[in-house]
Amino acid sequence: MRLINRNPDIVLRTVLVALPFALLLLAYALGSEARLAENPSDKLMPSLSKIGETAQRLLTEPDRRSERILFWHDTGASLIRLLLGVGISAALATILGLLIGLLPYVRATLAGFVAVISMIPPLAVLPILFIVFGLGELSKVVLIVVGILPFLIRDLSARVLEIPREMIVKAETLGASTFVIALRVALPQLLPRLIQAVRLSLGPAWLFLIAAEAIAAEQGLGYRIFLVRRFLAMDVILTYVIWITLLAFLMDLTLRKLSQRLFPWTQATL
Amino acid sequence: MRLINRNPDIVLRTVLVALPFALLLLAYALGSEARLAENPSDKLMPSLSKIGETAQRLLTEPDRRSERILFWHDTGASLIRLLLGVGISAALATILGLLIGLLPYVRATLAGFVAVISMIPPLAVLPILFIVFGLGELSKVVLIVVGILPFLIRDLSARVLEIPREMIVKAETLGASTFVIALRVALPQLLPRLIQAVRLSLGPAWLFLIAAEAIAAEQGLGYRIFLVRRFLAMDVILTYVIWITLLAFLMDLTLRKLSQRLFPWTQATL
Amino acid sequence: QEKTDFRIAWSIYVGWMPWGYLEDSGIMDKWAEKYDIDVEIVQINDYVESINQYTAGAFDGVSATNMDTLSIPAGGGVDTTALIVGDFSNGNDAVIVKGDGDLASLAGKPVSLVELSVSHYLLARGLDSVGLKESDLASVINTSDADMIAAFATPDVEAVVTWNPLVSSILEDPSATKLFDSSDIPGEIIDLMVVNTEVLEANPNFGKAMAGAWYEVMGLMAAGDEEVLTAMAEASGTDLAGYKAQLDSTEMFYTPADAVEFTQSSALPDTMVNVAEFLFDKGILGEGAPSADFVGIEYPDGSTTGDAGNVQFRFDTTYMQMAADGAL
Amino acid sequence: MSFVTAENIFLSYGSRPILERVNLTAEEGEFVSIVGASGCGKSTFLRLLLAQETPTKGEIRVAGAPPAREPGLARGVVFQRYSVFPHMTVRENIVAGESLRSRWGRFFGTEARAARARADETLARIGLDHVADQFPATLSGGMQQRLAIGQALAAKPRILLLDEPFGALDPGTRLSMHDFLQELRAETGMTVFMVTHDLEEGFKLGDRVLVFDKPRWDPQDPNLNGATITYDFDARDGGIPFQRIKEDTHVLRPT
Amino acid sequence: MSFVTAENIFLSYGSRPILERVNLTAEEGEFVSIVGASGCGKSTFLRLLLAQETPTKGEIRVAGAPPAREPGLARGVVFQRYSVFPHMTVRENIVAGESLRSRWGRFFGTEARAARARADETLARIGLDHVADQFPATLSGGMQQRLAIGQALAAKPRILLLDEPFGALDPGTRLSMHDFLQELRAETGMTVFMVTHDLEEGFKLGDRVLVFDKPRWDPQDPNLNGATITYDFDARDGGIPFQRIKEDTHVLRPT
Ligand SMILES: Nc1ncnc2c1ncn2[C@@H]1O[C@H](COP(=O)(O)OP(=O)(O)OP(=O)(O)O)[C@@H](O)[C@H]1O
Ligand SMILES: Nc1ncnc2c1ncn2[C@@H]1O[C@H](COP(=O)(O)OP(=O)(O)OP(=O)(O)O)[C@@H](O)[C@H]1O
Ligand SMILES: [Mg+2]
Ligand SMILES: [Mg+2]
Repeated sequence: MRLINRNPDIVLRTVLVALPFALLLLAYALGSEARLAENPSDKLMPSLSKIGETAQRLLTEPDRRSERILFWHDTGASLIRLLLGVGISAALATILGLLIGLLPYVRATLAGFVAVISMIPPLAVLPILFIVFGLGELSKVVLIVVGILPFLIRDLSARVLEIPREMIVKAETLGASTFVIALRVALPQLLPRLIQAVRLSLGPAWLFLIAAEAIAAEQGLGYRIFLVRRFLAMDVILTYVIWITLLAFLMDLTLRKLSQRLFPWTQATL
Repeated sequence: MRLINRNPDIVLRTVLVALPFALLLLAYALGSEARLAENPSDKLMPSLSKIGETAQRLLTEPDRRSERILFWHDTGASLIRLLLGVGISAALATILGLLIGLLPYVRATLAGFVAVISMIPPLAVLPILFIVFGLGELSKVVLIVVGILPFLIRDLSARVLEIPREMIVKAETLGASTFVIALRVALPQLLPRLIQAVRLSLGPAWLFLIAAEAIAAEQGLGYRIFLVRRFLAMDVILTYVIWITLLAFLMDLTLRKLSQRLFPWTQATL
Repeated sequence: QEKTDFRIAWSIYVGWMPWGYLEDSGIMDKWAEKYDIDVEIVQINDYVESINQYTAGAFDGVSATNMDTLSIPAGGGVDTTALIVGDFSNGNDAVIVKGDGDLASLAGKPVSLVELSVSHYLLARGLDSVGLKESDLASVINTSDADMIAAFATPDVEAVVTWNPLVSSILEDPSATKLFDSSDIPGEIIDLMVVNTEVLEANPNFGKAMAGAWYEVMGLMAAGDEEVLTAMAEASGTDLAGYKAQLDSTEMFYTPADAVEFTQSSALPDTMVNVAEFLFDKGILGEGAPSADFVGIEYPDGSTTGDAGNVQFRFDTTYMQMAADGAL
Repeated sequence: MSFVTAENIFLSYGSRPILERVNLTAEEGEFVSIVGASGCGKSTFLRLLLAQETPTKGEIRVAGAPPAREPGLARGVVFQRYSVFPHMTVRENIVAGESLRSRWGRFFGTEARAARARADETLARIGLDHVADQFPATLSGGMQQRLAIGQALAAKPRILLLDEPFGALDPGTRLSMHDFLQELRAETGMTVFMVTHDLEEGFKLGDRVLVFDKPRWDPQDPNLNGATITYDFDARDGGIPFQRIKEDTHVLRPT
Repeated sequence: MSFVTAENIFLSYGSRPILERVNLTAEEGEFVSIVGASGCGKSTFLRLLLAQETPTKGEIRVAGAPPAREPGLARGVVFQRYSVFPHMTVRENIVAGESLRSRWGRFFGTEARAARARADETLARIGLDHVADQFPATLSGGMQQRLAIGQALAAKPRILLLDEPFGALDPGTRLSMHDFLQELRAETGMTVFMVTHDLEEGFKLGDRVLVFDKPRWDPQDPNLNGATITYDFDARDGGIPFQRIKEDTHVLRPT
């Protein structure tokens, strides 16, 4: 039988799903052990149990100076920035996507501009962003917006353009104005795609958040990672990285489920 | 007539396309003038003529120490890294995308793993990458690969899964083995999508390249930007930023044209 | 174990520019050849990353300050020796505010700096001197050195602590006032070339070649060789005048004898104890550290501070002495 | 003066002529079937009637009014696909037929309740009352097209344009849609233009059958000439011309 | 012993039965049409014949061989859509019929030239020689289906399975495809199973017409029972049963 037609049964499937994770853990454990055997106070690859201890400590013990549990404070600060940045981008992209996709005038004006702007590497223009938006919370949110908005606009306006012309014409024959077409025909069909696009841009959004927090911040997950890099506390860094990965994964999952729940008229995509 | 049905004529269209660029330039020129009026030695927003002079100097005058024109050397170094990183990612993603999309065993093993891995923010594990891959050219290429490979794999494997089952069955009835199906049926249909996906990941690829060059490099566009960022030499930074934007835009355009040329059997997408 | 190929890392800073010149000019190769070894000098843009790489074993030596050597490699169990004591900061690091004021006026203000760096230490010492504590500040904002100048230009930032060449750039702004700098705590922020103790013990030739090459360039600099100084200035992104200005606030040990004398002075142990306490207070020595004395530091005369059973940081004048004696 | 008049219509895409010298008049209440070879411009002609496109030359007037410049309430349309809104339930789709013309595109309060009640009546009449709360994606093709027609009629257009409305349906469903359409027509007396691939269907439903074809045919370059109305049959004579067309035109010859 | 035998086939998706107790024997060279209401399991049965799926119970054997476990060279197939490779030219598509079974999926050197020559012959026979270098996307629906059949035949399968191969074509093209298929059949004498929506087509082309329907019908939950073969007509008697089916089964009643 061809490999293409061979399906693992449910038990084997479970094993296979776990396999790469297990291998990764094993590889890490071995590497860590080898390094620790050479230098017991090596900080680069702490043992798994050490990471576990550190994680427990970070999650439960308050900081000596501030008497707060920094882990949760960092998480809170980062999540607020991330959600603000992504939320603002999504809202702007929806409006601009609709305008660009529906109105030939706006399309002529902005489509090319957005295409060029989307090529500017945001990290390179950071100083300008700082000057314009200051170093506070605003600039971190703005960096996320600058980072993901062009992609979102391009994706969403392409989707609006993909709405079958027939459907728009149908709405016109029912007397819909441009505004009603945007609001009642295009927007509802854009929303599932918006969630898709937001899912795709969550990765970059985290990236820009971490970059912004690395540059100027008092708290946040990215801040902590770059701060403890100064004394190579890999146990802390790895705890934070695993936590960020988990958060990102959960957000992705939530958005997927949300899309299935909110838009029963569309099929879920992978 | 509804706004939705109103199309600008060719002259107006040209004006509209240029409008946002002109406005941006104007806004910059005004801002720069205002700042320079206040402090003539302000470095943050150099005048357009100053940027022009700097650009000319950078593009033509050789460095005194090395007697090379650094601009072109930086460009060369960065482009090689970028192309290597993107090329390796594309090749790996094609192979893995085919395997995951076609073979249920590989799909069970890797699909979930890649989904989780793709959530790890590469900037956070930057120190680990540098330790494992050293600080040479390799690590810069690896950072690009780590940054864009998961997205490419997920996108391409989803595309392979989208190939109509009928077509695979048809190939089977013509006696094709799994290998031949991958090589002659799935791969050619994947390639146009590969170009699409590479276009989408060029932005992140530049980002990771600049981030990597900022930390350890002796030449490269990102290196230069971060070197002069300490002195806030915005005239140099802006020249480099415009150049990077132009390069990215040209690459995007080339890939789009290439796709149209190479795959006449598929329609070009936006 | 003996070997012939060595790699050291350095990053751009006034007192370390000679390392780049050593590589470019071929002086390092000349001395390495003399001792039948090969030394590669690699520039790393990110200072912290260069120390991390050294700590992880990618390099045999790295340019670092006394404080960072104690916290990263020594704290991480990599036995490290200060092979060359190059200079100490004598004004290169500074606390700067917008507008007028003095150290006491920092109370209630946010301060931007690279957290846990020598800037942080300088600030702590400065606040100490006027009886303030860090908790009296509104906040300490970790700000990347690459963006410090841009940060100072934004309205939210009221005070920064940073180092040269950023200090001179920021002071060009007429509204900037320097409140405190490293010349107020001379000899406490020391720039070193540190190397792996095991490697050095197994390969004395490595130490000899490094010291020989370094002091050859020191000689050129002391003599005011404009060509050498210009090369260094341009490599650091400034011009001759700018570089000279930075050198003015740096106490370079041009002669090995000066360096040996400084290293052997009784002030050094006091400084290191101060630094260790600062690091412990900030939690940098790691949660494995029960006290500020967790890591032992050995001085040229064999005395130690900290835990004598866990010596990970050694000041060793052997090779500088050889240079002073002309024995290389 | 006729209800619909098309005078000497020309239409080209770029330099390629699609329609040439099309003249047509139709009375109010007529059912006009349009047949013709694939790609000859039937849908294009319908788009012109709809005012979705403007002819390169010539004018189309309805009830003597100046030519419309874009689709509007006067003309309803049902395409082969994409004729209902996938994100609205069946009932909402019918309500949309009335509500999209309002300022916000939806009704509120009592108006909404009244519209829903009217929609439920319509649904009962088109046999979709049992699926009123489902989304179109869960409906069969025939049900979707019934819904599309119901929605178009809810807007009470004076002209209804159908572009192969039953092309995607299986023969059984198609037959019952014929019955449905004939009932509706008898009820409302609307003017209908229907493009179809199926000659039989065209003759069965239409009062007239127009045949689009290229009057001149260049074997070297078949794209050189546009199409026009080559035959205009009275379809109320029992379908006799059906035979003649088969013999006379290219229509049924496969390409 | 018959050429194709299906013995007491059951198939369920999850707990939902689709096919029940299907028994069938067919002789080599027979042309079997399969009709039935939409969704009753005709395509599913074809997938079983193709060995793309395995029955929950029962066995399908061809020429007495053990049941196949996956699609292979013995059975060719043409679907309604996606039956040609969009990335190969028309000629390459025909060559693929022979070459995909080879190690690299393509021929080299003289073998390639010979295969191309054979493909050109095939193309001439199916009337596609003038578009040999075009891509399928530029072909009309009828041409694509001709190509799909030509490609399937190039692999010389013993059984040809057709799933509504002409469903998407207009009536004219459909008629000429009937002629084409009948010619080919006379030439090759293959065993053919064809699923169709069009009873007339089934009776015109088939030697036998199988009707799939649910033998028991639960009005509360129509999904409770699976379908099976309820009628098996000899279609060579001039189409007389056509009338009877119309009266007796659900087949033509629109849902
Ligand atoms: N927007 C367009 N730009 C250029 N050519 C077009 C456009 N729309 C249609 N055409 C061409 O105009 C011709 C007529 O198209 P039209 O859709 O009206 O044909 P039709 O008679 O409806 O065919 P069918 O029976 O296949 O629906 C076709 O050859 C088509 O290729
Ligand atoms: N992979 C599957 N999983 C679950 N149910 C399926 C699957 N494939 C088909 N079905 C269901 O099985 C039933 C039979 O489907 P099948 O495609 O065989 O019908 P059909 O007779 O070919 O219909 P049509 O005439 O519309 O093509 C349908 O109700 C369908 O919903
Ligand atoms: Mg049409
Ligand atoms: Mg089917």
